[in-house]
Amino acid sequence: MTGGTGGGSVASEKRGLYGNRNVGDDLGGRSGTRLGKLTKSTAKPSVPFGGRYRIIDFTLSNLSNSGVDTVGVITQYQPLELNRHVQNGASWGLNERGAGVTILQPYASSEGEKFFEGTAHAIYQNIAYIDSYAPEYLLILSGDHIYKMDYEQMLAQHKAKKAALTVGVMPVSMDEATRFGIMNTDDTERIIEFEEKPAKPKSNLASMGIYIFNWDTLRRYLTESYATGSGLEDFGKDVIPAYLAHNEPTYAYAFHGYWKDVGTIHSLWEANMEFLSPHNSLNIADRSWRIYSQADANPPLFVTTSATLDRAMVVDGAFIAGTIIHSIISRNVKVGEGAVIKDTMVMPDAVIGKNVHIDHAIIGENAVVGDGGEVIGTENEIAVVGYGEVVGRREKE
Amino acid sequence: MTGGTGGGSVASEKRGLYGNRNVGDDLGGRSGTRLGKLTKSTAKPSVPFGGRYRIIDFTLSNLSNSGVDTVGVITQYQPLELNRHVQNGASWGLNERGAGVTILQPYASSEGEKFFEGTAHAIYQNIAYIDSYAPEYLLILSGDHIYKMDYEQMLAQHKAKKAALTVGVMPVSMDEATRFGIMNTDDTERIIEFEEKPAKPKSNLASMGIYIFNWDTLRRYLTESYATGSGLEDFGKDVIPAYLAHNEPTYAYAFHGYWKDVGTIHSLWEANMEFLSPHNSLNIADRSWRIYSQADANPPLFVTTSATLDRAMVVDGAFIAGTIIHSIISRNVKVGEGAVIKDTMVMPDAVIGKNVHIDHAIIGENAVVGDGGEVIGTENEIAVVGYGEVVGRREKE
Amino acid sequence: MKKGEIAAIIDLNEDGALGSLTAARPIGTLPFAGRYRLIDFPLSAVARANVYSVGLFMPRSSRSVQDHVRSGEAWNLDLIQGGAFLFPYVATRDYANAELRTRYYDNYSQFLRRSGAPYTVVMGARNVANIDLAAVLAYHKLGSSSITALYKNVTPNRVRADDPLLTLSELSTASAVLNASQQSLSGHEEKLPRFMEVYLLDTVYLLDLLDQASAAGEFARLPELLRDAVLEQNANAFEYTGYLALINAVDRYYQANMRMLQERNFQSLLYSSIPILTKSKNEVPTFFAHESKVSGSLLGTGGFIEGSVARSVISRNVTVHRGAVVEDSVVMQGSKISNGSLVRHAILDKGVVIGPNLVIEGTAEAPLVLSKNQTVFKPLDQEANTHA
Amino acid sequence: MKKGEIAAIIDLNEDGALGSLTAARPIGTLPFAGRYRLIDFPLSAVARANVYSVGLFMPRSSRSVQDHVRSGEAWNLDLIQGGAFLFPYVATRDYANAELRTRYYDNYSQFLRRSGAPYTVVMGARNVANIDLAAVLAYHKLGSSSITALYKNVTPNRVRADDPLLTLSELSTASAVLNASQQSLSGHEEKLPRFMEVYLLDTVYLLDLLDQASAAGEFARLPELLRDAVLEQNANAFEYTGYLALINAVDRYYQANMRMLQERNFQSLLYSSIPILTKSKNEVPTFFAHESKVSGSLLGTGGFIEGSVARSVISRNVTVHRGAVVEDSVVMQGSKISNGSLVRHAILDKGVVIGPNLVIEGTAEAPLVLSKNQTVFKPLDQEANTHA
Repeated sequence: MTGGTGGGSVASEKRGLYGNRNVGDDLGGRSGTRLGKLTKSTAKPSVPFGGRYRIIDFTLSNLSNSGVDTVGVITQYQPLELNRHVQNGASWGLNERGAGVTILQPYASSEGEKFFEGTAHAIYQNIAYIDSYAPEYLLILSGDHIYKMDYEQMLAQHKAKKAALTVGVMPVSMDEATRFGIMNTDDTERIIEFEEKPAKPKSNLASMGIYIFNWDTLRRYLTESYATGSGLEDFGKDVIPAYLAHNEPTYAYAFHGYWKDVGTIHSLWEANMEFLSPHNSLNIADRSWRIYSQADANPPLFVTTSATLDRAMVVDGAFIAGTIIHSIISRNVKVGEGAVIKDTMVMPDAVIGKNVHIDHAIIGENAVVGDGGEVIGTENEIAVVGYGEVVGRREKE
Repeated sequence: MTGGTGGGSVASEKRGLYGNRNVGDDLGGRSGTRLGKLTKSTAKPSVPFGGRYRIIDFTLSNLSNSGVDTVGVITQYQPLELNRHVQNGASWGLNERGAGVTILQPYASSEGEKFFEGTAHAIYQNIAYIDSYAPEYLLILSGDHIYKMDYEQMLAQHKAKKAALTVGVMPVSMDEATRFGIMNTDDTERIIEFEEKPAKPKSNLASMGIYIFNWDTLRRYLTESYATGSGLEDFGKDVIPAYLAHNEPTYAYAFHGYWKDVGTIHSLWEANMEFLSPHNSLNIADRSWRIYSQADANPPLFVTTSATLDRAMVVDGAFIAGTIIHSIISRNVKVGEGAVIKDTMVMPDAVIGKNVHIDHAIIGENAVVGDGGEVIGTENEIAVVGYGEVVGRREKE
Repeated sequence: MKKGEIAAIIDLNEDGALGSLTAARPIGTLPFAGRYRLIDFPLSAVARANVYSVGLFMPRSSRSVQDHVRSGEAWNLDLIQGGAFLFPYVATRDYANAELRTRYYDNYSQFLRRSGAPYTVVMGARNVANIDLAAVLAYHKLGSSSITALYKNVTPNRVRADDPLLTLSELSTASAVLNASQQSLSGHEEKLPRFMEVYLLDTVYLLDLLDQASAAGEFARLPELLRDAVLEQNANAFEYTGYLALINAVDRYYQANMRMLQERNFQSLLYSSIPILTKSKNEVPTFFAHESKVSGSLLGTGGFIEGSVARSVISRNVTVHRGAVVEDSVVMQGSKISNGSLVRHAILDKGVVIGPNLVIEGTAEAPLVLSKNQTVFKPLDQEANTHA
Repeated sequence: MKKGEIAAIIDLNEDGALGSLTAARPIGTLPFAGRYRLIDFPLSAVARANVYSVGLFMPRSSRSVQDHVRSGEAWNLDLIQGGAFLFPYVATRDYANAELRTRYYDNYSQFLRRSGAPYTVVMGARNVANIDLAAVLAYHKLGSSSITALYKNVTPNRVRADDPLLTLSELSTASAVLNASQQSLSGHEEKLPRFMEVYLLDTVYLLDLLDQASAAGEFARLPELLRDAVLEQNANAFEYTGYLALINAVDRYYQANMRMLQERNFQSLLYSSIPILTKSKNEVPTFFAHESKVSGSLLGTGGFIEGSVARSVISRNVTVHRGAVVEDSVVMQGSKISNGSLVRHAILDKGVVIGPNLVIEGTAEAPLVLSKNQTVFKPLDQEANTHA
């Protein structure tokens, strides 16, 4: 806490935490190209997942379950759907008076107009927002990972170590380590070196893009760097190296459990297929750490007499007359008679006509696959139908 | 209505209306300079008014009272305080499921990053938002006027006249007419000519910056103009002339009642002084057309034994030990013993020390006037203390 | 139609002989179609008509109503313009007391005056329908009476002795509400105007009725007052043509659920222009295992289905274990059916647990009812349950 | 302290002899300090302690509580993690019935189990205080007992015969709760530990108490159960040192309001680390006319003051006409005092209208009480009102 300057509204230490979503490649106006058509008209965190969720639900639920009550969601790429989904945070219990969720988009000031040029720059641009809560600690997160994590435990370590920065890390295999930002630590978990995608990794601790900062220190680094024209734009590329160079106490916090970056079509598909396993390691049905999502009231699932469901996850609002094999069917999806859907994730409100054949695919929201249509991918090349895209013959009106 | 494409959620014709705030000189990143220091760190619509309100409360309350339930607030200049004030619209009863208030800020898309370059351009940039409700009519408003108006009556005229565009107008004196955009109409209220600040006005019907458009038509004008590189940026400067040039049925709707543009320090002060009159023509206490504001729970007004209140408007949370003459005191303002405040508007959370003398002034939010300090203006030159500004001696801690 | 033009009174003190199903809950919170409570239907009609103020007159067992309605957010009843006002239950014996009798009427009057609405709809929850109140209001405004009563024409085989019917005149007005047994029917009617226990009234007229009742010496509940008003005033009679089910007996409740399995009824009730809104729960998707068999059924979320389900209505969080068979049944939330068991023509209330290798079977006419949280690990004494 | 670590039970069935002031409302919704209802104080303590689940056990006249609490939004009780659960009033006579008796305890138990909170605070509303439950919980965790009772040391002249006191031992534990009249006091005590009728308990312990009570043959309400528990268990005794007022008599209610006019008390109760939250109303600012005189008073919004107000607590929407004088009084919302009238040492309930040129005067010890919506246009029969 900031020595009481937070005043009467700071109830517990947790109130000083802030979740800020930093969408690496959504910032700077790039379109999250690795998810291709799926992020043409929406930001990555609002991409549907697991039949009933959007990707950001996992982060927002983690924040709520960890007791964080003040959350800023930084975004600038196609925010409409994300804003609508998040609304005032009530779906995740993040609607406390004097706290809650705030969407932070680019804005103009008397100094002019500026889009966010990177994750750290976005924080710099929102200093006034953060200062208004006078937090002692700032938690920085990505909104595009699927995992369950108690940030309170990470904060406890941060405090115990008297760290200026704690970085959440995941032990990965040494093979995979070449694809991540790798933290090399000493015996006390202190980070002594950071290597981005090292050819020969010295450690297997991959950064999860989860940071806890002492706000005073980070604030000083940001304002000083921008005042001198050498602005720290990105946390991984700029801020961590600067902290290490200045010998700020920077520690790693190791997370053990299911964690998945769903930044590509293939990883998104794979994560959905893993989710489909009735005993998935994410343990989605665990009621002590619920994953919340926006509330909506759809009719129950209707299964006709012609349907077959075999290792299928289906939610309310769906209407199934076809055959679903090892697939996820989201809300309000219609599947016609004779259709066969296999190893596929179908997003909300899609319409799958009669006798359609879909295999190894992701079907976008509001997509239409007309009667007799085919969408066939392979494990290595997942087929994708974009949002609202119409393929195959149209159904008769 | 759009012939049913709005689907199940379109209950009444009013649901097709949209209030969009277009802050003329806030757009394009300019800082609303005519309100000087008062809008350095906040957008004009969130400037406090009348002790208990912010300027945008009048527009939002009008929308709610008129039965409009879907409101987009377009902003790009210092939106933090405005966002916090508006939140999910619940304070104005604008929080219906599937409708409600959405803050529309600049965003990036796969086409790149763009700030709003004018009022009409802001609508163009938010076509996807508007289309998602499939409205038949779009109501465009400013958020910086003080008035009470039933937009439903204006819509009734718009429909009766089968207009493509209806412009709200105020009869003003011929002297004043030279300062406004003037609509010259024929016998049927049809606008035949539009003159911006004419030296020799032919009519006294001043545009209030309130428009009802048929959305289909406006959408076509906007998309075609931007497709051909001649984008219509501003409603007054570009869209109305284009409508008149193409002979679109454009009508004036005359409003009678209190209406005040509070775009300058002097007009803001003047409107507050008018509001102070116990029988102000705005009729603020009329319970059939309430002006709502954000709910907050402050202690009651505390008046000490040393206080004098003479033609004063004071609200809860204030603590008055001094003398208030013909002034408005907002929530949580402290006024010390021996202080004399006259013909002044004091904004929320300001602290006025002992033996301070204030005359003809506006004191910004969180401003501090130290013991014995003086802030003296005149009717022609209103003194202003900015947000959080500290003048005079500081109080002892 | 303006927003807030109608106020709504939903009276949850309704009669019905549903045995253990309504032992600890009113009819209004009976689960329906695997997803809803009966009260969702009037509340959705009211939300669709932009009603700001809803007075809920609570039954004796009111906790389930409060849990379900909460702030009324799901039906837009959390707006500052109005809200859901819950009026506590008043026991019948209390009406002997003149002061409490006055308070009964006063509760209604105060609520109506505060709403500021020129029209009032009075509904219950046991008539499941999808009512467009805007259409009813338009009809009411054209009619000459201050009170409009809603009915649906049904075939005589769907009318029971104590079902209320309207007595219709030539001029599409109703001169009385009488139970079928009180009417002199020829037996050759092709259709009968079954009263839906829904009224739309001018609010000032309703306030007059309440004032008169308050001044009268003896007590009459609101439904009785309104029936008398039809008799005295002749009501405008509005014919409703959508899906309707009257839930006042176990077999009717069962049949109404089964009718939802027909796509036509499902679409008519749940995909009309009036979306049926209900409180949402954060449940995980329902999982259908390898070798599960599901056919012609409705299912809620959070389920885990390894066995067979046919022609059944299954609420959320239901587990059907491997080898278990559920047919022609209604299974409420949280129930579990263990491996090898057969459930047929049965209604399983919330949280019922059926052990392995058992047969739970009723008939289509007299479905077997297992009461809330009942645990069955040996063959049932069926007699006891069919009469529950 | 974790969020949701405490569940709260606020029992609104409290006794007090406040005459007409509590004829149609429970003590919990009495207006206080021109801005609040008494229930705001426990609800604010609870909001500050991140309590998710609050059970409100309703009094007979519950409408004013429902109107005030609504969804509980003002106190963060509209979050999905919990909420405000309203439990209907059960009349004392019903406890003769074993089933209803069981339901009484079961209501508490079910609420507590669903909350999932390891600790429970039990409070009423008639003790006005500003309690930091986080400090109480920390103290409770250090103590050896499963139950902690809160008290404040007060001077003996502020204790009345039926005020509850704790019997304290040397070890800062309480061995009993007894009314002052039941204690053998020497008369020379400098201070007495007045019990605040607030308990913090381990939830499992409270559930045990409820189970035992449910099994017992005779009925005891929750407050009695807890008093007995202190006797049996010895409670940890937590000393509260902030502002405290016990509102159980008209003169105490009056004095508690008057004490709010002292800046020290005002700051202590309303500007401490626990903000007092209440439902907000959209009122216009209060207007003070030319030649109005206001001194040493509290005022709500929406008022219109032309006359004189001194040493008084004035709620919202009050009109004091030209030449009218209000002194040493409590005036509730919507009241009007006409020109030339004097109101002194009086309590005007909501909506009281005083005609012109009248004198309405009580004494500091026995303030005159005018009941809700009372209209006075001729000199009062004062006898009738002072004993109201």
